[in-house]
Amino acid sequence: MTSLTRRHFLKISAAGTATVILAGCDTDERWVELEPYVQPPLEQISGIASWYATSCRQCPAGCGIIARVMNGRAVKLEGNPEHPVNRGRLCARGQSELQVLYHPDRVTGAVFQAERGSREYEPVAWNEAINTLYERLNEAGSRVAVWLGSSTSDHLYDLFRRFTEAIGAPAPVRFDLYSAINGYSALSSASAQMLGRSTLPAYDLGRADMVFSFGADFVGSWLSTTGYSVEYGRFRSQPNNQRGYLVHFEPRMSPTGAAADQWLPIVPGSEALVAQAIARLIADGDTGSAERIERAAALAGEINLEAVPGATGVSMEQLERLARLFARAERPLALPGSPLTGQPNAAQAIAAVQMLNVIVGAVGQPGGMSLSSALPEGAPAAAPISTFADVQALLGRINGGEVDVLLVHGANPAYELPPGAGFTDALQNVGYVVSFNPLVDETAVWADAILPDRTPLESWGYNVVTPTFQGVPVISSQQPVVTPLYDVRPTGDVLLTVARGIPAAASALPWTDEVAYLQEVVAGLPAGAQGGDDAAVRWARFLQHGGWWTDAPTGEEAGAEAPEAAAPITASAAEFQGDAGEYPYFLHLYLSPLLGDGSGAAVPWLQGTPDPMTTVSWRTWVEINPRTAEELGLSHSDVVRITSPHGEIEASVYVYPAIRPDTIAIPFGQGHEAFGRYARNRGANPLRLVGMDAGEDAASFNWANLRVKIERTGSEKALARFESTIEPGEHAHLPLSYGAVHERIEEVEENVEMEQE
Amino acid sequence: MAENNKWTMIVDLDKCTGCNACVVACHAENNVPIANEEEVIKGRGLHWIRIERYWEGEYPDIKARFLPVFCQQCGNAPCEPVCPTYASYHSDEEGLNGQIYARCVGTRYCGNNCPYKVRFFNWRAPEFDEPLNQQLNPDVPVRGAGVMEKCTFCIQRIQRVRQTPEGDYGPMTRDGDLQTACTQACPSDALIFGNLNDPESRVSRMLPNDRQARLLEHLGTEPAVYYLKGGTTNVGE
Amino acid sequence: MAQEVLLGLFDNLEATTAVLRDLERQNIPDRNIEVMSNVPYAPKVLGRRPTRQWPFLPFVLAGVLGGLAIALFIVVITPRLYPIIVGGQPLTPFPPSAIIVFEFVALGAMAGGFIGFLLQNRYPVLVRQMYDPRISEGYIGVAVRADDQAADSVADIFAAHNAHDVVREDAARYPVQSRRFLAFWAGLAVVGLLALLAPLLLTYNIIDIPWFNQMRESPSIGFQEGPRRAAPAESIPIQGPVLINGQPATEPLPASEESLQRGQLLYEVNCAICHGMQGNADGSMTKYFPEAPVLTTDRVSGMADQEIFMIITLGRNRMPSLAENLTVNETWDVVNYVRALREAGQ
Amino acid sequence: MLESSADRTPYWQEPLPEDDELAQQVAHARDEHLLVDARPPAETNSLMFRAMTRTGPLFWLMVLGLGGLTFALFATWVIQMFYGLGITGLNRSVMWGPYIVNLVFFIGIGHAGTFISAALRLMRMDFRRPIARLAETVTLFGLALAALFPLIHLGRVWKVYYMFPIPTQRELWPNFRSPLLWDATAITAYLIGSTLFMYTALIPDLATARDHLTGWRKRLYGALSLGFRGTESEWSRLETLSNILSYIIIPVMFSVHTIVSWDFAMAIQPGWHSTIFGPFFIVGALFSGVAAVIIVMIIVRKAMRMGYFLREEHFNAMGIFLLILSLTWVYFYFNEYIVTWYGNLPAERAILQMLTTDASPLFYLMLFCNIIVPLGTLWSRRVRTSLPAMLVIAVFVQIGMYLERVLIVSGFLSRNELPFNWINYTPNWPEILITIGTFGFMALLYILWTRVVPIIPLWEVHEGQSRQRLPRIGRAIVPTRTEPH
Repeated sequence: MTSLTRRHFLKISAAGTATVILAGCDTDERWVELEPYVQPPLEQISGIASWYATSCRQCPAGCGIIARVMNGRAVKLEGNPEHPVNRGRLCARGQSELQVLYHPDRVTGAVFQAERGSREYEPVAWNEAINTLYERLNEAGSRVAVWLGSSTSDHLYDLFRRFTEAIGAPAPVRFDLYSAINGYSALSSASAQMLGRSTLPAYDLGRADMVFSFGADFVGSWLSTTGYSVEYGRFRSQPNNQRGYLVHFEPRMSPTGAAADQWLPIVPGSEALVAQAIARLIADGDTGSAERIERAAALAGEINLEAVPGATGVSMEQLERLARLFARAERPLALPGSPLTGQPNAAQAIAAVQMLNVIVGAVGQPGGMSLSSALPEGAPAAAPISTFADVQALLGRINGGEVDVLLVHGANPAYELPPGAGFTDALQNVGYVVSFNPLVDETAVWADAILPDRTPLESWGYNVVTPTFQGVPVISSQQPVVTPLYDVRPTGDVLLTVARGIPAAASALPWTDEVAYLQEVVAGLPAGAQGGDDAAVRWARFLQHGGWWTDAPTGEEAGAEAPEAAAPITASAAEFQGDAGEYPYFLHLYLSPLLGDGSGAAVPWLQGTPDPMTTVSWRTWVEINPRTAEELGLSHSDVVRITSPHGEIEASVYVYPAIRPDTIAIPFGQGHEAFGRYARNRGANPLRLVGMDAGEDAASFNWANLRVKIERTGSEKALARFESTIEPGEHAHLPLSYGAVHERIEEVEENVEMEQE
Repeated sequence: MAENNKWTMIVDLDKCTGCNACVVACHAENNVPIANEEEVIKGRGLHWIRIERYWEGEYPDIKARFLPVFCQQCGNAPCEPVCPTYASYHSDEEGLNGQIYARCVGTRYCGNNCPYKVRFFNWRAPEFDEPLNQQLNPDVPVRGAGVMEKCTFCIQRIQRVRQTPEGDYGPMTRDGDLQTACTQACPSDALIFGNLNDPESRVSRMLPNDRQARLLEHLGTEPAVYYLKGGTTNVGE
Repeated sequence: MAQEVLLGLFDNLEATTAVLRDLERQNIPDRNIEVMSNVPYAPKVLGRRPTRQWPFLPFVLAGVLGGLAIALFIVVITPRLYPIIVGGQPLTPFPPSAIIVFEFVALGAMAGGFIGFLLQNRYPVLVRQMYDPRISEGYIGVAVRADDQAADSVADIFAAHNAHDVVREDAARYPVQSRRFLAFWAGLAVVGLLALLAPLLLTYNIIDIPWFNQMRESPSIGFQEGPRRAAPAESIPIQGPVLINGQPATEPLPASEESLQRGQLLYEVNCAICHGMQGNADGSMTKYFPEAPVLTTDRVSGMADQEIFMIITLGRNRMPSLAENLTVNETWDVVNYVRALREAGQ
Repeated sequence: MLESSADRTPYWQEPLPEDDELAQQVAHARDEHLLVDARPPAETNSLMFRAMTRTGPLFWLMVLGLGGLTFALFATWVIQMFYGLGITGLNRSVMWGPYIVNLVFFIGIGHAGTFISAALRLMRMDFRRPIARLAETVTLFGLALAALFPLIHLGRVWKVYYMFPIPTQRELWPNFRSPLLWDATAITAYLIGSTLFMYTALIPDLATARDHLTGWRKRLYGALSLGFRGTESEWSRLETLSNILSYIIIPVMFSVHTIVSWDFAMAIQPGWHSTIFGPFFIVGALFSGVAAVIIVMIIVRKAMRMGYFLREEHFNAMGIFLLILSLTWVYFYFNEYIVTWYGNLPAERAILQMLTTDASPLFYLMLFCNIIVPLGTLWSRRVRTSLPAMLVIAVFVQIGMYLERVLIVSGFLSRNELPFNWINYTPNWPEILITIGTFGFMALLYILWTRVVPIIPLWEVHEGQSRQRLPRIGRAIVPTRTEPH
């Protein structure tokens, strides 16, 4: 206590007053054991927080976060206000990265598993673990495969790529369910075809005034959710009291559908048809500028308009109205959502939607569509997401016995691949499987060794952001905000250590540790918004500001010279798997806005937070239209068996009024067999219904064109619904009238009609 | 900072996407425990801020309405006078409904009397599996079993700013410097927080607003939370 | 003259009234005669004058006033001891106060009446009384206190009216109930008061009973609790400069007017004691630390800001570290002020 | 000197008229009316004291069983304190459940006691004489057990002294603007008042017991009777005090249940916020209270062989009382219902809807118990004087009134202004155990009490008997009351 100076003491009491006031007057309520500090570490004063900028790794979007650190413990994450992606905001998943850090089931050191799948882990010293890995890699030569996730830090991808290159193995596969469902590779290859560069398209939503979203749940789970939600906020309050108009096409109402001014429940798989019909109608009509009509005429392929209403569920009047709205709007924008990318004709379907952007001249314009900004010379490139073809190739190598050592980081293929992939069986052909995941996930269960990486908040790294926003290229920096909780080694350091002993790799990976590598990368960056002349200052500012970006758009994205597209684009409705007679319902799968692809399921905050639309937490549910439920005699909590041509799952029914009667919807996220106490044995993984079929370009597997049947199992399992479970009946009332919104649609229609007259 | 603040929240329903970022931010900031599945099924879900989802209309002309509800910090709070131990009281200085956990004996009268149902009772002692407890915000006490709790407009942040000597951080009293956890997180900027007594603040500039409404205004509770109903689109003009 | 007490038991009312009439004729004072019965008989029925009673009114009134006092204390005084406005209500609103006043007044009146009853009857009776259990079987007892002579005639009267039984004893065996009952009630009141005060030992935490109070064992880790975790090595927080390899990450705070004012204040508190108010090393401690340098020299002005920052933060030679006393921004304020000292000196 | 033969004998030895027909009428009147059927006090006293001191194996078996229920009550409470209220079925909308229902219910049955005792006393209704103490006992234990429930209900009962106006180091007094503290004040006043009222009337009987019993009982009653001898001044003071207490305790009684109803009516919960709640609750309380007294009368008469004291005339009178209260209750309930229905406010509409859908079994059972059963049967004197029938009816009324409180407390709370938060409530085992345990505890206290205290006020019966005469009016013998003062 002697070390407490008066001043220090005053500070402590000042800081503590907030607590004291809340804790009230009862002395016995709160007492603390004071810990005297003779020499407090710099930046650590009791009661005063330190703030560290880093980047979020809960999804690949690369938002900037600021961690509030108290006495060396991270206690709160907030958005980085300077960061061009999330601009100070942070989604639920990002917030809960804290619980990843403090997860009670983390692997606290290197472990070996004598018998795969036994879940009996033997702690080993790191030296031994690294030595074993070294020996295995040394023996394997080029018979090595690396599997990374989309959220794996880009620097790790770079290091692994250098490593595989050096030893002559194929480049790492970077593939997980999140990137698969969001269609990263499909969208990237569409960009490559259309605009010449393989990267994610970027949409300037905030400045668009008429947005047609073809299943893009951009406020729920699409690409860069927080970034697009910020954009959505701007979209709703544009300068001069302008307010954008959003039309959402999706068989099941997602949060974006709920936010939309108009939600159109189209037949699953018919997004491309709708897009094409709109293009055709623009071409045939007389609304919009002459250029638009001209471009539409050039691009819109032949389509039998008569058949469209039947195939899509959108009436001809509605289609005509939509075409008018889109053609007439000043800055219209069309978004190709994730369901398009899970269809066999993904490339066509995406092209059909992007065609609308080309027609209205939105490419490269404010409020339009462009490519993610490329980084200038000298900067690292965004790590590419593998296509499903790459995955299949890797599976082929594994099954062919061509892989002796498999390294898995940030991905969970045992959970995230359709069962048809037979991943766990295939592992029998691999001599040595290493998982670097901090939690024991399904893949780690089948690993020989777990060399846990640090959790994101303890780690170094960077992330080249895609998609970008407003044309600003961004590299998010990642730095530890706390000292590691356990004796866990950064995978980058492990790799560098191992590589030092492997002759082929030693020269390719000369850095002493990953920080040295990162510093070198940062030193090579051109001047950004953060300034700083010498390397050390620039490095410091890179960390301090949360990354590197430019002040203004670089113009590196696809410019105004939009392709005067050559051939007309035609697309048809998606072919569905499963016979309509045997499997009467369409299956609509979607990423849970909270749990994502399942990587968020380990965390109680996300498990316990209600889903926005259903308010269900903690379990998987099956959304069924009330009419369908009535026909099938189903009600809330009835457990049903969903069977597709590829498999079956069981889950409880949620009677969901905003879904097509011929469609049922299931969220991804649950159904883990491992992954910590909060995720394990909870709900079902709808991936079991999905097969290994892939479309023409095999960018992703086909998950959005399934038919299923529903059977009642007879049992009941109540869902944890936060909403009232009481049927509101005829006396339901809204506590607040949303009058103004009611009038919106009519008003828009009136405006359009007036113009026509 | 002026005496007698009037902290106010504006919820722009036109922008709310129901994403729940505010909910998790609040859990993190205020040490709100997570109710497990059984508890939620029993109707004991616990979130200081919750997104109520209402359906309007029928398929296919159906609308989902999101309504973020949290303590409305009533000017005439029904919860206050019914508390026998002054655990819920009114702070004139900040214009807030205070809840002093240590005074609470758990009569739950305030919870009954709250028309917004934003008061939550700790049915059990909260559990944080170690080391999840290391995340807990030391500025906020963890409520024990038998105690009522509710949204405080992040009073700890207000207190911290008020009690920070100017020399340390500089006077952080400009509008926007002080944010509740939920407003800070809200990606679509649907939540706006500020001092209505500060004419320069964003909330003052946004109010009055022709879209404004207050929840259950007919009860005369004088809430400090203003909801902005949906806007109108003038595209195509 | 020895006093005697006689008790005659009669089985009917008529005999009793006759006895009473005869006793009256014998000039036995009314106050020396007591009639005991198992059911209430009004004095009129017995042909006697109503006994003088202490009236109940003063007791009830005292009870009312006592209750009122407690009620007013509760509704007027206690809210003002710790004034808290709730629900926009005044500190002493009328309707709730009326309820409390009513209840306490009613309670006071009832308690007052009951205490009046006890005191008037001089309960509890702590002395021997002339009584016979047969009275509660329906016999009417007439007890008379008289001297020897009168006692004989009383006995005769009893006999004349066919007393069922007569008990005659020396009055000394039946002392009059004096004020012993008051002592009893006073003692009881003291015990009661002590019992009421005993909880104060608990409410003032003089006796602290350990109770499973979950709020005390908070799972959170307070500002100064638990082992402090070191700051992550090499990471750079956003709120201030951190020394990496001896080099600050960012530039110091600009030497604004505000910064200099803060710096001056901090300097005078933390530095001037050795380095002097003007940086001339003439502070009051210089006799113990003669080596304290003058801060306006070229040597100091030639130092980088960062170096001064480091000296303040880490200490040098016999100068202690001030890391504990100054935050990062405050240190920069002092650095700015130290720079300004030289300019001021010139 | 007026000499009348009648006055030469004690009142219990009134000679029979010589006329046979009149003698028969007298015999008949004695059969019917307790107060003209005077017997020597020694005989009636020993009737009472024998019943008090007789404790057969059945009695001890009952004590054991009821003791088990009492143990369940307290054990559950301790478990609940330890694990928190989470073990109950309460939820975030229905924060008050059976504990508050029990509070209202037990306070409710505590109302008849004083009403019968005090109000009927002031109105000089003679049929109250043997019933008064039975009813007061119901009041006393009903209130005492009701006072237990705010404690059981508390989230942190170990901090209950925060609610008491005692100085603490917190330097904070409780908030008397809270209806809960009006409640506490009123219950305290009523409990103390009832205790004093009961004790006052008990003193002469304790003195009688002191005279007739031996051993520890003699010492106990000797101390408790404070030295009462039955002198005329003692009697007249007792009379005065009883009158004072009666006059004061009646408004206190009304205030208590009104304030209990205000716990609800002061809240802006839809369905609760009603001005009629005060009288509505009082009528409900009297209704269930009278039913409770009837149950107790029947059991005491049966178990303690009190047929001499508790006669058909008493059951008849209580039956009429119950009938009137049932009618009044119906009136109030309809009043409450139609105003809500006509008002048609969204939240209140939801409550009415709840009554006819989710809660319809309880709702219809309540209407059956509270309206159909009493109104359909009690108009008949044969039913009113039939003990089994009265027992069944009284039990039905109790069930009905309990359900009424269940619907008002946890039923109404399940609907509120924001439909997102409508949550139905189902009790879990702790509430059920505690409720059953409390009924057991009540019964235990009651049967032990009947063995300690003369449960029939002997002196009041004797007093009534000493003042009843059977004069002849025309050819009929008509019991008449004399009123000396």
